[in-house]
Amino acid sequence: MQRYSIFSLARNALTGHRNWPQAWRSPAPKPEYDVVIVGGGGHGLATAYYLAAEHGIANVAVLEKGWLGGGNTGRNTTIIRSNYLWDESAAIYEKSLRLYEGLSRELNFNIMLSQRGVLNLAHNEHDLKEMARRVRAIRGNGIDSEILTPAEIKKLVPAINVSKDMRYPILGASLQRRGGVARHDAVAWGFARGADDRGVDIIQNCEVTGIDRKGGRVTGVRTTLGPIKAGKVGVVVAGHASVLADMAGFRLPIDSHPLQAMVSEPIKPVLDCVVMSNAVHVYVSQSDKGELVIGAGIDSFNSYAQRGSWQIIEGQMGALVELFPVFSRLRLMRSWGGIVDTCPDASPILSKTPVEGLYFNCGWGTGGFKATPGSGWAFAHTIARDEPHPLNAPFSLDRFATGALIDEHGAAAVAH
Amino acid sequence: MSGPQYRLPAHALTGGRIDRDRPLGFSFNGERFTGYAGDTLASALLAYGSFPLARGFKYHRPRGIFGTGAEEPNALVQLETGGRSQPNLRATQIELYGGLTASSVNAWPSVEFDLMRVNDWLSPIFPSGFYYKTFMGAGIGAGRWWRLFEPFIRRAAGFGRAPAAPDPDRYERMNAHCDVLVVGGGPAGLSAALAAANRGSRVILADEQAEPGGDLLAGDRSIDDAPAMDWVAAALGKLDAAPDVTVLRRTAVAGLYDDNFATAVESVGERFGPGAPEHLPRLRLWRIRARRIVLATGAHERPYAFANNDTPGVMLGNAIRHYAGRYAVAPGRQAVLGTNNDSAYRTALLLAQAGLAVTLADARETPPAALADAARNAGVAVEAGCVVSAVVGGRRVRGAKVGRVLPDGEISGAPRAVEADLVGVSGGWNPALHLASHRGAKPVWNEAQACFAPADLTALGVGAAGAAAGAEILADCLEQGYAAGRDAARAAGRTKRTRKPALKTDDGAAGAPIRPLWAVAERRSGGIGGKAFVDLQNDVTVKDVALAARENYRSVEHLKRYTTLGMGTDQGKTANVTGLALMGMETGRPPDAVGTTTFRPPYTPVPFGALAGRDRGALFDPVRETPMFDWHEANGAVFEDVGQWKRPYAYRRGGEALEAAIDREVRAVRNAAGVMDASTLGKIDLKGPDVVTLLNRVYTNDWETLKVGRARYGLMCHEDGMIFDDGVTARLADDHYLMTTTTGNAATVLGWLEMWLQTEWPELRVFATSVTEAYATATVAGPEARRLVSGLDSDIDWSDEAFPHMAVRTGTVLGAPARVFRVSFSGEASWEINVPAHCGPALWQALIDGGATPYGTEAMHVLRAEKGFIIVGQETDGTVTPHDLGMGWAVSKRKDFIGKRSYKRPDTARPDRKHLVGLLPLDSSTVLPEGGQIVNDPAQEPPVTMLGHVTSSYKSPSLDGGFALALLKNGRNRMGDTVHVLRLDEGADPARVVAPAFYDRDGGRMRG
Amino acid sequence: MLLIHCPWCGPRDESEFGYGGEADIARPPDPDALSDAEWADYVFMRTNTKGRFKEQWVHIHGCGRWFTLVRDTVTHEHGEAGVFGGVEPEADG
Amino acid sequence: MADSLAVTHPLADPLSGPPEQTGPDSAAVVLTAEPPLVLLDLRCRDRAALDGFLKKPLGLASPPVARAVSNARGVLFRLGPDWWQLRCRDRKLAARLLKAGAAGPVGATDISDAWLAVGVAGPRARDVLAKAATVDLHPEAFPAGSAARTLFGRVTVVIARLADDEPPAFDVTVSRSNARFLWRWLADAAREYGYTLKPFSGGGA
Repeated sequence: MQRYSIFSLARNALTGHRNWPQAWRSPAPKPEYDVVIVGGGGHGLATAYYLAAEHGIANVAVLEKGWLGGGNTGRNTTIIRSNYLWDESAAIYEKSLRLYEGLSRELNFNIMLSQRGVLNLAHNEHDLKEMARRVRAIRGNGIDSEILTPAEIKKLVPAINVSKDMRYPILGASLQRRGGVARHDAVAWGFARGADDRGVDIIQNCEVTGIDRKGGRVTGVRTTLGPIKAGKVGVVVAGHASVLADMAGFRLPIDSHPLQAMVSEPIKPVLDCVVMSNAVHVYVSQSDKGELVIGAGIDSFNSYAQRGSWQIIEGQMGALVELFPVFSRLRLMRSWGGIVDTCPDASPILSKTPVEGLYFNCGWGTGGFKATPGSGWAFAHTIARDEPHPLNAPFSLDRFATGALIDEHGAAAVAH
Repeated sequence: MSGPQYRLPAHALTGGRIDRDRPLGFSFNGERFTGYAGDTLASALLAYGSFPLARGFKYHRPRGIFGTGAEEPNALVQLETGGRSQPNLRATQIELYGGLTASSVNAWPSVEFDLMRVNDWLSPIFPSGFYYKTFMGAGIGAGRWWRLFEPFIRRAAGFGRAPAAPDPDRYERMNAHCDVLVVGGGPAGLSAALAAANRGSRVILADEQAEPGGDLLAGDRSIDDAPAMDWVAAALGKLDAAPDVTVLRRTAVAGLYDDNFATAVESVGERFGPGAPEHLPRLRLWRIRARRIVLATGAHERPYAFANNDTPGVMLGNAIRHYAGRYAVAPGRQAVLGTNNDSAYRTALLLAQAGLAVTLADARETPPAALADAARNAGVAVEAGCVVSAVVGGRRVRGAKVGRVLPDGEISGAPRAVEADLVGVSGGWNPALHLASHRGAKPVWNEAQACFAPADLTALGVGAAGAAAGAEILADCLEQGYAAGRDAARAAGRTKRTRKPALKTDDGAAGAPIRPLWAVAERRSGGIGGKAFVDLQNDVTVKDVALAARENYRSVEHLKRYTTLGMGTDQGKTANVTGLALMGMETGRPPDAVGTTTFRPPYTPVPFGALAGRDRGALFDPVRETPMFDWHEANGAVFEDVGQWKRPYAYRRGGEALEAAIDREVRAVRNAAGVMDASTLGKIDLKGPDVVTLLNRVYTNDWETLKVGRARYGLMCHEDGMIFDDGVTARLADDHYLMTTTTGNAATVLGWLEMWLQTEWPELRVFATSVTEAYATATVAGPEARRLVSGLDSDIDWSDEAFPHMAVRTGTVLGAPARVFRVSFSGEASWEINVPAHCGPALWQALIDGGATPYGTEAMHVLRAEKGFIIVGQETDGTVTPHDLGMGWAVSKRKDFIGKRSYKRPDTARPDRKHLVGLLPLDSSTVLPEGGQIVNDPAQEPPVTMLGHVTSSYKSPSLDGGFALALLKNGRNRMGDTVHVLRLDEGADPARVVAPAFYDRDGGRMRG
Repeated sequence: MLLIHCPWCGPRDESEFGYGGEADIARPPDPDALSDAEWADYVFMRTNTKGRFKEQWVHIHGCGRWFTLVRDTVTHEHGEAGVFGGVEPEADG
Repeated sequence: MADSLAVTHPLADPLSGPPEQTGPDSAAVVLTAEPPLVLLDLRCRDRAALDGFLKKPLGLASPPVARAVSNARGVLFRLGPDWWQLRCRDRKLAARLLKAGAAGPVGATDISDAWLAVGVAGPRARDVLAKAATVDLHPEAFPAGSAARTLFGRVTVVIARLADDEPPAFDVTVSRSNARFLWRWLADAAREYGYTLKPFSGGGA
């Protein structure tokens, strides 16, 4: 792998950048792999990377039905945080945040992590009580979190409206300073380049059409490029988890919904941290390119269409203009949709399955991007050892039968 | 700036749409200019010549006006100042008004001299995606360099600025329905609208320009031997007169959604600028539901790339035609036009007629004879087989190079220098597929026309006509438009038959096919110097596309994301197809094998304010007021938002502090009598013989034994066994019950009952009706309460014998029919008096006059916490069972109910789950923090073992000290233990675990 | 934004409706007889079909009735609505 | 339906808020706060039974869903297949029906004070309502006798067109707690055309 650096940029400038190597290969699939990862999004690529980097398992293929990073990885609002209520969630999201903090260096690929802070607004008495509980729990887990007054919020975010005359005035906020944003494509590309460099085959435009089993054990997958044998199969396909589970003969506690996101035209810096409001239903940050990146809740109905309904956009724009009256004349430039897989307890599934050698990583709902490295790291462990790491053991499928749910509805960015 | 020297004199074929009698003064970058009514800011500025009025996004090279409308990539400006300031508007879409003020964006200190131009000279080390390859901070400390560099990147990025003050303008939304929505008011769109209107359809025609006409606005076309704009005027006359036709001018359709829902933005007051009439909204967002849609959206011209093709003075060929024909502006004296198709010939003719020296380089070896002859006859120098290969100039065009182009796209030999101050380029036409793309239609590559054509969307009720469907001549546009309008009307059920008009057009002899051509610069090593841009707005060059290919970012989405091609505010209207084609050439694939670019809504950017509409400020969300709201407001109430309701939190008397008010209210209830407005509690009237069966299934406890005139408390759970609501239900008659719910869940619980009744238990004969708002509810509580209610004019016997705790009585109070519940959430003897809502204020006033102290929700919270009564959402959070709360007494063992089975699951059956307990701080002056985490060992370093949290905590005037409710792991088995509640920063407060009841544990007071 | 055909009110905007998810999930007659896994299957597990999907909607801001709809979760095209027992559409309704 | 307690109307004079007349044409939209209602909620699974229940006292038969019929005694709104609201002209009729509906196939509930009616009339009435209502109010789609329960922005209402007037007159039923919000909303939405406000000025139901 040719290392990236300011020096390599300068060196390549002398040859008009004609000698840069491929960031990753485009190999044809081999007939058999030790591990096949279904899904070439951030989580799948991270899984492959950590399988190779941490467990010495490099005979791995990542099968992607479209282009790598093209699902929710390339469609989300890039928010990273670990301010979760329950211990189990805090542990895995914090692991992920810590991996993010060293990821650019680890991957030799700048993922543009920007720890500019994530602010969660409180608009009523109930919000304030929830916030107090959450901040204290987060701090108990050794994760940074603090409570801000409206005056402190205004200082941090001068464009925000803290007037008491608002329909739902801002009464306070919690702040995780280590939270922030990263460049979503770069996370996928960085993991892809790192995995490829360690021998992983990334195979794009290869859709899995069946999961082969024999005697309760997985033996491989069928794909649009032909059958591929595998000792183990890890499925990380976000919105399509139920479809893959159906191929393997079981059901998941998951519904797929549209989640829309949008950006404004680029403008000069006006917002220096991530602002989220559950009560008035919107979240917003400003990208390095100058676009305001905006999202809110899911569409109510099940869908695999990667598009949602209009009233969702109107709703969140009303909320945004209410919070930031000076944004009223900025303009929506582009909106799009992804398919999110939601679990009843708003927590993910990172688990062994009823089929031996088959593992599922899904149910991240609206918040999977922030978990990308941690999820891949824990999933790689689960696949390599055939048993969950303590970090993801609580997120096993059997919790739905035992009742040990991890209800994070309050933590999902905006209610779902 | 030396006068509008490029404004053409009045002439039959130029300037048809400006009003020379109405000059308008305006300022740009502080300089004064004059244009005319009918101008855009762009045309008015171009009358002064092509000068730099913008800077490129990345390299900050000077940029001028490139197009005429939504496709414009360069000319972004900041319009006006203060609260009405608007960043990033395209000068080509701003209608000129008197006094307009605009300035350049993204240049410092000025657009004439921009320091960031240094990026252009440093560009060798800033190829596409350079930022992914550096600032990783290797060996220095993760991310440190990036943290240093990021603020610079951020400041350099972006175009204009957000206004510094709130937006003073108003925005409207309008819902509309029609049989046929026609998008685009060019010849095809007008023709379609006429056809549909003739059939009696309800039609909406939306056109984004100040006036419809589309390409005919250039003024050089004729229909039926008369100027084509006469036909346009006649068509509009008919449409405007038809009762069920709405012509929306200045209205850009922004997006198409499922079931033919379209959004469009109409500019209403905007075109008047800050002086717009006060009553007019600035913009109106149309939400249109159409049975059928006709896309007559036209096509966007695309350039081919050559060296320095971003120099001010390089423009789209057809844009030059429109500036001349519509606005009487030709920003040059010597024009060089490069083309690979027929359309540039009309531009050449018009410019020649306007007196410019014109060279037309047609890449085709054999241009169509009729067109070439006509051009030559008009004095145009036609150079066959030639292209514009470069421009020289820098800040404006000072010359062009024209060379012969070989079949493989390379330039043969040294190109010839041509004197020029205006360069037009036409590389072909891209049908405007954006709206079809919103519906998920994958475009189809048309090899013959070298463009993506729209997929067939007939099944979705969407048709395309005219240039949007690939039509190249006017006759086809009119024909296709008519057919599409007729078919749409028919499909919408309008069967009236009409006759198609026969129209004569000036299309002339057949032309010749396009010669596909994407880039002519830098295709061979040692070629012509200078950057050749594919995406002018995002500064993506031909070389950048090659680099993406080399690094294997080869799918269209990787190309876009890696290079940012097509990701700008123009969404790559002039760039995307060229980028795809170049990537195809790099990788040996046809353009559609690279992928088809997916256009996202909106078609053109939409201001947030227009999306928010009226949902802002006081009208952001409904404010629900109880009947007694006015009294509360007039008597010092501090309100809290509970859902959409405004509820009094406490009533401040005089200069009283909030805490003092709450304390006073609590004491009043404990020592005398208080009255609370409980009107917001959900009330559901249940009638029918099977109500008791329903109650047994939705509540955890038994309901068979409830007698008429009595009330009972119940808990409601989901199937997962977790509590989601609680309340008291009373039996008013044999088959008649009244259920109460929490304020926040009133609608949810009614919906829950209806869902089960309709979808699962249709055999149950129960009618459920919300009566929440039919009644005003005043809760009178305290030792003096009986004396107080007994003083009301009423036929109800208030004595304990006649009206015991948990009884319900109906009668009259002050002459009004009343339902009274003897229930207590405060722990005192308490009556909830319900009277018809309109009578609420009178009842309330009578109670106040009788001596009751009004108390708010916070005093109520303190009172109930002292009793250990829970609040759903505070003591519960969706993870709490009745057993967890120690309310196993309310869980029936004899019957099934929703959620019951879940209690047998291993985790739910654990004896050491979190239980509701009371906590008494060892130091009674301490009020434990709500949300405080409970630990055994306060000295443990994080992550600490957290055993639960404080759910409610108050200072009790009755107990004279702090007390709390908490959820504590294994709490019921830890009575008497000392635990510690962590403070926010450091330290912890010790507290003793006690039963969750602090006041009048045997309940004597509320029964008394 | 979907245009949903309520069996009683005709086509109305999606915003008037509440969504009830997958249809035909019958409550088990005797929950106590089920294993934990069987109970979890009823409470939590869903088919989440990609393609033609039978689902429940309620016209919450209209007639208040629940009904079923077969809708394609990829194209969002939807067909005939189905009604629950107890109340049937009238010929003139 | 109170007899002696003073009745309070949330849309009564003086109502703080929007001016009572404004805009280019103050007759373009006229908002009228109707007097308090006498209103019954009627539920029945069998339309024939409902017709039987109402025939004698009211003299009206049920219209189809989303339609209303009226006579001198009242207005019968059909909100759903099993759901009606009856606006009575006098209280005695309502009391009689309530008593009759205490048992049997028809469930009758007094919801008089839960709802208020606002008249929206004038040449631009349709436009003002279309700013929030997603139902098609064109005369062809919404002829006289139409009565749609629908979402108006964020508030559930019943929009009815009882007579075949042109310019049209619409009757909007809104829950009491939302009445002032709706009133202010409509006034604000009518600003661009001009409006006249007629708050309730006394007189009971």
